[in-house]
Amino acid sequence: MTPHLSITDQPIDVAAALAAVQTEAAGAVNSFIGTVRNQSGGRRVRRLHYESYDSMALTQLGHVVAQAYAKWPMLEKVAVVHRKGTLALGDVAVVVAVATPHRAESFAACQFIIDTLKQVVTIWKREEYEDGTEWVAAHP
Amino acid sequence: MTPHLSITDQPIDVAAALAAVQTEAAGAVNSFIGTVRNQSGGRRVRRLHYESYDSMALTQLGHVVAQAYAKWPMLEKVAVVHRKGTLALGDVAVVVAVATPHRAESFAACQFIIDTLKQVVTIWKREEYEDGTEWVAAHP
Amino acid sequence: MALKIALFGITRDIVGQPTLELPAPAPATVGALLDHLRANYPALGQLRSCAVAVNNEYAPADQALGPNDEIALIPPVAGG
Amino acid sequence: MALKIALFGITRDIVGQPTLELPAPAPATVGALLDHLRANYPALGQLRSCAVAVNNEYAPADQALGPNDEIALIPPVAGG
Repeated sequence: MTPHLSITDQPIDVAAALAAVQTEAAGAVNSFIGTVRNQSGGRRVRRLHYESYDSMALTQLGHVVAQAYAKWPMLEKVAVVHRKGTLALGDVAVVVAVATPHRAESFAACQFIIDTLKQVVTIWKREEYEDGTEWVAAHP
Repeated sequence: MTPHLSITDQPIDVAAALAAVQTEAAGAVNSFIGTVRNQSGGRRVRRLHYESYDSMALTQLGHVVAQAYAKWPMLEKVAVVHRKGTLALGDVAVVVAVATPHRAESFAACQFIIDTLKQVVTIWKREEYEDGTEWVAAHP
Repeated sequence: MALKIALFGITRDIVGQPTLELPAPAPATVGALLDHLRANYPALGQLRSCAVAVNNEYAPADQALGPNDEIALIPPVAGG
Repeated sequence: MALKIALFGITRDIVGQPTLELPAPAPATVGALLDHLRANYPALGQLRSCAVAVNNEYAPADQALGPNDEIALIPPVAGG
């Protein structure tokens, strides 16, 4: 099944991402929603900026989802939507949704996708605090 | 935080359950949605009937969520909504949503709640096939 | 001492009614109640499990039963 | 052979521009390119990691670079 993958500078429609994976063939839908927290490493966050190298991000996301289909052949449908640009506190930054016939695999596949996305997908996060900004994870 | 727990004979509003757990303090929301599959054990399912012993179901659900808060003290918010009555193929039967500051715990807590719910919450499922009905899991 | 027992799911189908009233002298414990019901409704013995709930909690076999308790038979649950 | 390198995130801040053009003779491999850039922009060496992507794929150090390749520096990603 063609996965629903996108990177957008518009607010993410979570309901649409969930609807994209629902099917009568799969009774289990697991989803992960990442939202902007008001703090990071003890510092108050004011807002976030995500930058994306879109073409590579979508290529790598495709690889991640292909790996998930290989690991969980029962996987029915996958949707991944990542936001870019400037986000306010509470805004949805990413949604991963997967549908499988049985529930344990829905959790495992969804967790694999978000964990691997964070390792390989070319999106960068700059946090803005009261007193400056920082590229997250850039330095050891 | 008071969890949002309910058993309803009306269609489940998934967006409302997700919104109930979102908070600027928790960046990770994991949700599990169980929907009605078109087959079960190789038999074609036409529809489902859920029966609930509501007062006990809510008592037991409260215990399950309390256990989750004890196991994951970082758990911010929880919502569980279970449908009862007659459901068509594709209808949402249950939604579990949890919010935590970090993502691994959101997966673990959500999975614990749905797994434990299925063991102790007093809801019964009768599947309707082309040629009869059966109470699910009643017999060995 | 009389008991009133709520029946759900397949136990209601087996007994053929949504509640069961046992006139005094009724079984005094959860275990005795289950023995009594299984003797009268052998199909209950074929279930994967059959628990007794007292006041919305799962009750152990030695728990005493009183006329004011809300008692229910709990066949295998299948929510989710 | 000239190369054009796209810069993202902190690498763009370090270099001070969104793309970098290296005139011929440019480094012939991914590893040589990284050595060249780290020598010219020492702050790149302080990053947790700095990969090179060629045509949207992570590229190993011995991969050859050509003028038609889409090349990018990839500092530590932080999506999600």
